Amino acid sequence: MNVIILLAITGIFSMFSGIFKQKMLALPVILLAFISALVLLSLGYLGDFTALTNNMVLFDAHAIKFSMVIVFLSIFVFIMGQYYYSEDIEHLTDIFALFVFSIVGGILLVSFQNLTMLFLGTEILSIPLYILAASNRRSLASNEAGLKYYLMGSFATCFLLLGITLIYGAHGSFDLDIITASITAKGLSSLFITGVILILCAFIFKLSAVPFHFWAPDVYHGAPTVLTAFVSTVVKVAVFGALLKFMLFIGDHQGEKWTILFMLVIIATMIFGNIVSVRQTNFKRLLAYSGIANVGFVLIALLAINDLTSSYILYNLLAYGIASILAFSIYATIKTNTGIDTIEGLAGLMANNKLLSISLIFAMFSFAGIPPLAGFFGKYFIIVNAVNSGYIWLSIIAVVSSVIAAYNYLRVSAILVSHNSEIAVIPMSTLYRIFLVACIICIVVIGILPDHVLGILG
Amino acid sequence: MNNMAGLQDQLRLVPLEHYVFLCIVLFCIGMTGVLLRRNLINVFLSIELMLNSVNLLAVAFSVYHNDPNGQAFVFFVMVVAAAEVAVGLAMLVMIYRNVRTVDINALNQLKW
Amino acid sequence: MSSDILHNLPVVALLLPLIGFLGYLWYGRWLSEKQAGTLASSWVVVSFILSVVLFFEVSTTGTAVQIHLFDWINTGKFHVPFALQVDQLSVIMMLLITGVGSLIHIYSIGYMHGDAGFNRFFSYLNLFIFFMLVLVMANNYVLMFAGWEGVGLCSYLLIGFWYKNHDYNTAANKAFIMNRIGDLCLLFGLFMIFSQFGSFEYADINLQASNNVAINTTVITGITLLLFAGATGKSAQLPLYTWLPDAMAGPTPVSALIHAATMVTAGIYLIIRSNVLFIMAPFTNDIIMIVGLTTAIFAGLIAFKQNDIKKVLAYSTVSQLGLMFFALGLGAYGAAFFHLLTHAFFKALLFLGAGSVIHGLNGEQDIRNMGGLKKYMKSTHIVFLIGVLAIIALPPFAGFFSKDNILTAAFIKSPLLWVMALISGLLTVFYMLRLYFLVFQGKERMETKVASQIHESPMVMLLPLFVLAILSVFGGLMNIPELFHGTKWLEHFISPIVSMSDVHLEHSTEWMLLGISLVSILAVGYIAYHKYVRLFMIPELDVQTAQMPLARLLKEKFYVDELYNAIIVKPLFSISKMVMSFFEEKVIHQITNGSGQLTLFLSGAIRKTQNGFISYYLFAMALGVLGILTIFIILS
Amino acid sequence: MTEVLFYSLAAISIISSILMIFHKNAMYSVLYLLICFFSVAGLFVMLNAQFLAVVHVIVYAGAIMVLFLYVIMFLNMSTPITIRKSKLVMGIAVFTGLLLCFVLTTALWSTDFGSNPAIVDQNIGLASTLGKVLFKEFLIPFEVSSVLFLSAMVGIVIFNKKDVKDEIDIKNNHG
Amino acid sequence: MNILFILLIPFLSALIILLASFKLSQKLAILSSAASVVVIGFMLALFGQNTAAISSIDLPWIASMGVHFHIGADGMSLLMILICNVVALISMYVSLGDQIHNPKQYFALILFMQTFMNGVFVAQDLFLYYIFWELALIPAYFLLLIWGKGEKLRPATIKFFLFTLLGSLLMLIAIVWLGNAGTTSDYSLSAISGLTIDTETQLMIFGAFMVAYGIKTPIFPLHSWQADTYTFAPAPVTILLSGVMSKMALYTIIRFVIPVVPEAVAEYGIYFMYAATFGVLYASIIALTQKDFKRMLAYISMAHVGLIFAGILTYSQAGLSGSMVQMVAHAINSAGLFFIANLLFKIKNTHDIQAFGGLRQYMPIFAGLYMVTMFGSIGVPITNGFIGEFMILTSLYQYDVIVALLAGSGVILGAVYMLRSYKTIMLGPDHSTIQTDIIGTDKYLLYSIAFVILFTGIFPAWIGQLCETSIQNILQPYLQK
Repeated sequence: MNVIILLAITGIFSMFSGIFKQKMLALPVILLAFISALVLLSLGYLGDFTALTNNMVLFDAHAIKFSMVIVFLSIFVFIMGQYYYSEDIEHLTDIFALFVFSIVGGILLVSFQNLTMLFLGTEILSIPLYILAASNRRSLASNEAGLKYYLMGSFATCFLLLGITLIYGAHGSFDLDIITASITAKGLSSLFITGVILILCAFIFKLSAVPFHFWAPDVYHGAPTVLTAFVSTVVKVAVFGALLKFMLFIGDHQGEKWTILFMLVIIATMIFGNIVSVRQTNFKRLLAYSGIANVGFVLIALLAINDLTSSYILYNLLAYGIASILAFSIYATIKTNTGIDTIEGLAGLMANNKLLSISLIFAMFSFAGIPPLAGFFGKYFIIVNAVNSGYIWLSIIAVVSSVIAAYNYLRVSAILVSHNSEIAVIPMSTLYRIFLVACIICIVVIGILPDHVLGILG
Repeated sequence: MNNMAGLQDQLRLVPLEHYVFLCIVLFCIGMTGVLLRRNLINVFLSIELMLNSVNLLAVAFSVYHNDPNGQAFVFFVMVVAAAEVAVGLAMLVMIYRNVRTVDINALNQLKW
Repeated sequence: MSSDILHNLPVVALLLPLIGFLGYLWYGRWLSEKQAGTLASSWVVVSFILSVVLFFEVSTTGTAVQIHLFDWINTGKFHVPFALQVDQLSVIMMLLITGVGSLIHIYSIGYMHGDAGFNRFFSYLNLFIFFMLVLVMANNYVLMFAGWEGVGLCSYLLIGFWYKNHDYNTAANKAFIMNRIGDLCLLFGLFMIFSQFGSFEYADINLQASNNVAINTTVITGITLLLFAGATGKSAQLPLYTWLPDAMAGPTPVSALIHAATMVTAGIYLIIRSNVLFIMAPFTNDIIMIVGLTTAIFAGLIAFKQNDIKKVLAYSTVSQLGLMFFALGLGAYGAAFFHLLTHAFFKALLFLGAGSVIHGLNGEQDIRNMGGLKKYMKSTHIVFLIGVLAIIALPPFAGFFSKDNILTAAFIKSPLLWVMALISGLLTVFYMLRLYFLVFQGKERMETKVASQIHESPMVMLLPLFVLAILSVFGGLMNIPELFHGTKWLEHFISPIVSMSDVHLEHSTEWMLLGISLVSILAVGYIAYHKYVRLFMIPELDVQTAQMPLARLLKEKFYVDELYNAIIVKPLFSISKMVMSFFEEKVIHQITNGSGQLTLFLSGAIRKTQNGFISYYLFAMALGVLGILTIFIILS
Repeated sequence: MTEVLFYSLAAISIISSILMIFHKNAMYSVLYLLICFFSVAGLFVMLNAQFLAVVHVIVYAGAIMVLFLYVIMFLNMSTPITIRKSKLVMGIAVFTGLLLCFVLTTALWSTDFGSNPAIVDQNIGLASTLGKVLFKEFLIPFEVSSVLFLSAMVGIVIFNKKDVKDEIDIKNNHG
Repeated sequence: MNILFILLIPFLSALIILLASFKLSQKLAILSSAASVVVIGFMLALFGQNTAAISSIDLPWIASMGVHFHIGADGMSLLMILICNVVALISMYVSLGDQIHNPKQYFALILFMQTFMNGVFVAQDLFLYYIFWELALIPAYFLLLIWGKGEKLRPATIKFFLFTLLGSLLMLIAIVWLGNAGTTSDYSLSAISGLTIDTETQLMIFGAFMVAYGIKTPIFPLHSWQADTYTFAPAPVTILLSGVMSKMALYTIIRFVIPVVPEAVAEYGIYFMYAATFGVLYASIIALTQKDFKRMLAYISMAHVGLIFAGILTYSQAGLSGSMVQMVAHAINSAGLFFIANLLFKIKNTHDIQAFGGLRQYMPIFAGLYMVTMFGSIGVPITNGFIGEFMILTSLYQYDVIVALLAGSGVILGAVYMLRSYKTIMLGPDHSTIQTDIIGTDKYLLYSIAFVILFTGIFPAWIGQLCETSIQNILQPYLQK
């Protein structure tokens, strides 16, 4: 709880630092706040707010783990953002503030214990994102991204609300515990089921899984790259946290049909994401689609929920997150310096920009799931879970689709080293070099020591 | 005041289903509006209508459950609605500045 | 003689030629012709002497010498020793190989004089001797097969010795590949043997075969057929004989050594070696007999119309080998072996004589451009004549006895076969005399300028000729039948390996048969004499005969090569092209690349759904919700 | 009498909303929506949620609708703009709406909503009760929603605050 | 002597090379791979005296998954490692000859590849094995991409990678299943071979493995990546690919598949034997009319490994040890042949067979050594090609005659295409441009290859001895069942 307060205050501070022309302060303070939040979370100093919360939010282990990953990834995003936004941009601090608010929303989301908080958390998470997506005012792409995100987001919100209300109608409360109790008392009603379905639809939308994926590629493509990185990593963690919690909540009452729904969604998502990206020429869009595909992969973990599921999901999201933040930041660097945004344009990057290319190759191979990089284990644990739960065919489909995915990443890595053309040296600040190296180290270390990471996460 | 009470006593008779299905109808009308208008303003309006129907549903449920939480929830729905609308309209104005139209399909350069 | 020396002797005898070869690899480039020739020959001569010693050893003790060098393969039941075995059969083969071999080495010193690859030639010859010895000295089939393929390899090297000539290289390839076909059959024969007897060693197999009565005859038949098929490859029988005439591309000594005396007889050796199995397979014997006889007559007919002196000899070799197989088929192993030896003598003699002629005429090989050579090269003429008389089986030359043996065996089987065999013999008579007359008798047909340079070959070449001539004259003494109060020494000698046939004819019948055959031989001889000496008929002149279809057919060797080309070689390559262009490209690659293209296509199709219109997206979303709800209503 | 009241209000709301979504002039749509809201407020009253009804009228009719009107004026779209979809698309849209309506109805048809409660607590709709609830149970959401507003505000600022570049643009535009 | 050396030497030297100077890289590379050859030779010596001499390592890695970093070696592994390092050394020497850009990265990648392939041969834990298996692919991928030649290089490389990846991932599923089939998840070979699996599951697992290895080897229908890859790759890499990488698959069939799913192998192996041996015939027929020498060699290699593949599946003493012998032979022969292809390429700057002719005139040594290698590859007795082929064919014949016939067809056709190409390239009237024989490194390398070919042809028994116990252990469970 005090993490939320801390972060909220940090956001406000960042706004005021903008107002009082102290932009320099914003980022260090925010990073400091994040680190201290991490410390608080990891040490469990969360304060005792039970008197106030009356079971609105609950900071159990689940919430803490997800919050930790959220904050951890946010640190990377902010460092990347520092490099992405030039100092003199208007509203820099406001943008940072919005990011922070959105993170607050995320943490609320993963710690929700009451459908009201689910709703509010979703909104607090999303509304800043709508704004940030459109925050690049003069670029039509950004406007379009913002509009699409906003419209479809609020459209989805309507369904979410309807769902929540129906559940409320069924059991006369928003509190998960009470609802569970009354379910055991009264049993399931079609009101409840319909409500759950609508809420799941909203979740699927937020996760940009088929059939509610349409916004994702366009928004990812149009929005400022930092936001894209943020949406495809941090937000996903938050939403998965909430979804997992929700599934646990309805878990006892889920039968065949949930599984069938999820399987359909999973297969459709993986195949869509991977196949469509085969023809993709724009690098950023490619990453967007790969994000969609990865969501499909992670959803597999929800088919067989056990006490390890959350750590597997987190591991995958962490691995995927770092790799994709790395990839997005590299994309942004190349785009801002040379204006290249196509895959073919990357030809011959290796010639003069060794570090960039090597880190990109690491990211790509992590995506492609090449052992022993993080991405491999991210996929591996989920496959193990699925196979142990008897979803052999699903895992075979997953494997085949990930071969298709591998094609895309190999395409990129193959183009990097081609001799035909060259890209001039791209200037990079020391901070950024450190950032790249740090990302590579994370990818490798998380991969080589999966046990320790799981230990932290589970 | 007592006639008010009497009014209430009679009003109680309307069964809940009516409210539920009315809300569903309103919700669907709103959705239809979202689907069939290209004018951004109308789309916003339709979304407002959907939210409203949900509000009505929540209130109805809260009354029939004798539970104030539902009505409290409606407050938050309003809050969110207000915030969303504010953001949305601001975005609309900005976009209108750039493209001089409120057609939602005016912006479709991001595709495939 | 103490046994340890005895143990080393065969090894030394085996290794000497190999040392010669390796030595060449080492110092060959710095040796003069004389040194190289003498060295190479001396290796073989020495090992010949050792073989003689061994021969006496074996003949005195009468037991085979077994030497186990090391384990070649040894895993589980699969055990193949690298072991030598010198018994009566192999020791005589050794004598033949090293003896004739050394003669031909010496001869080659003169013949190859001045050739660019002189040293290389001798190294190959040495290597050949080595492998031939491995072939005959092996105590198990696998090692024998090693020698078997080794000699094939050497023949490949020697046929293609003048590697700048494309046709020669083609001939070499042809020889190797056709041998390989036979070898594959032989291999499968070995597999059958192994799965039947669980061993590759002659001793075990013979033991089991002779003891174990309950051996499935079909298996034995299969084994023997496969072995025989292998033999047809190596010994140039139908249908795999066509490489041998082409193999004449090699230098003449090679033809003499490999393609007349030794290598081509490996097939006969193989069958004699595994006679225990063959005796149990009557069906196979009939097959062998038929194939042998057919080959004998077939090749004889072809030889009728050949005008290349070496080709004629080559076909006569094929025909003689056919005769030997015929004998094998009859079960007259002794006779076959006997003919093998005598044939080695006189055929080597004939080839070397031909070589001397070619040498004298500076490489001329077409008999139509020869004639009347008897007054130019007297000694060559004499020895060649001896060879001819030997091969046409005129008493008392070597060929007479060996052929007589075979004919007798044939008559015992059935008179018809005797007649056929006799016919093939008469064919031999005709074409050999034709050859002889056209080359040595009559008047010269070569250009005067060539004629002016005709010279008798040097002594180093003539000496081996004389030796071989003597052998061809007296070689028959090895195995004189009772008819002439002889004791079939040879057959007795090898009787530990090959059981003697105890069937006999009355002497009167034998005399009668002899008479008939002699008379017919003389008659045919006279026809040839009349045709080529009295009338001076020269192949190029008798145009009208060349126009006769039969004659043409013979001249073109029954079009067998063309046939093989048409039904095997060409189809194979067109199939290969077809497989590559159709199956590999269109099917395999299409399936794999096709999956990729399919993905691309799908990608192109599906990404069209992402068409950028918000209203469309909203639609899609609403429909999604609708769909999911419907699914649930249907499910519940 | 109750039914009459209910059905009339329901009818008004439905009709007005239908008109709202079909009317080509945004201004009129706003006004129709306003009517719809009022009728919904009436329904609130019938449900004895007077306070909520009042808030509803104030917030929606008072604030949001005015905001809409303001924007419409600001972009002077009072004149009818004819950006409409093809008949086909409209047909599909309406069909989809009906379909969803049908599906939801069928989904909820089977449920029994139970008989109406014996006695309706008169007070739950009252400001006092709601106030208590809001500031006790719903304290955290209440506080947190401030963050929501904050970010919305920031967003509006980011979108529409004139900055240096705008000035330059304006200069360029005016010559 | 610890088996870990065999991984550490190349790996560390690769790192050193990356840091070292441009000049040193070549020397260092040669030095290190020579060192590893020496080390493995030493290990073999020790092993010969005392089979327990090679100590293994077993560290827990992913405890929650029961994955161990468990490496060890028996005779078979040592033999494979020997092949791997010798071939690596050869490919290093070959690379010395031609001018290579970015030698540092190049040699480092080759050393990494060597490391990981060694890892495959020593891994005793299925998961660890999988990691090495995948890792070995990465350096190959970049070596191909960066140093390969050919207009369709990039698609071919990606195809190669994806193809292999598909197989590996299917294999991964099987491995995961196996790893968790027991009560506790444990990937160690001993635990997995202890499992009792019902036949249907065995079939599925077997299928997954076979697809993976069929692609990697490759056998008949799964070979479409091979020809292009071998053709476009630089010669040293082709040597590694055909010499070692295909052996990785073959080795693991013996090491992992047969002990784990014996019934499936015994019951369904025949189908894959048909595929493999048909591949022998198929590849030989295609090789007959190949214009491009390197491509022809690729198909020849396919024919040979197909034979080995079938030999392994016979599941018999003779078949397995014959396959081991043949693996050694094929590694050396194909290395030699591709090296020869490289030398030829340096002469005329093309792989087109028709472009050559009459080289023998001025290059007798080259011609002679080429001939030895050629006869080795077509399996003439007393060359190394014969023994393995003979043993495999024998066991194939005892297993199934048709398979044996299909495989035997290679014996004839092999002679045909090899002799034809030799004739075209080496013999005939001389119209070669260069007048000097091969010299220096090339000559001695080719000499030593020829020597090895003849030596292992005459004294092959030690290979069988080396693997005997390992093979016994592998066959034991089946013989019991």
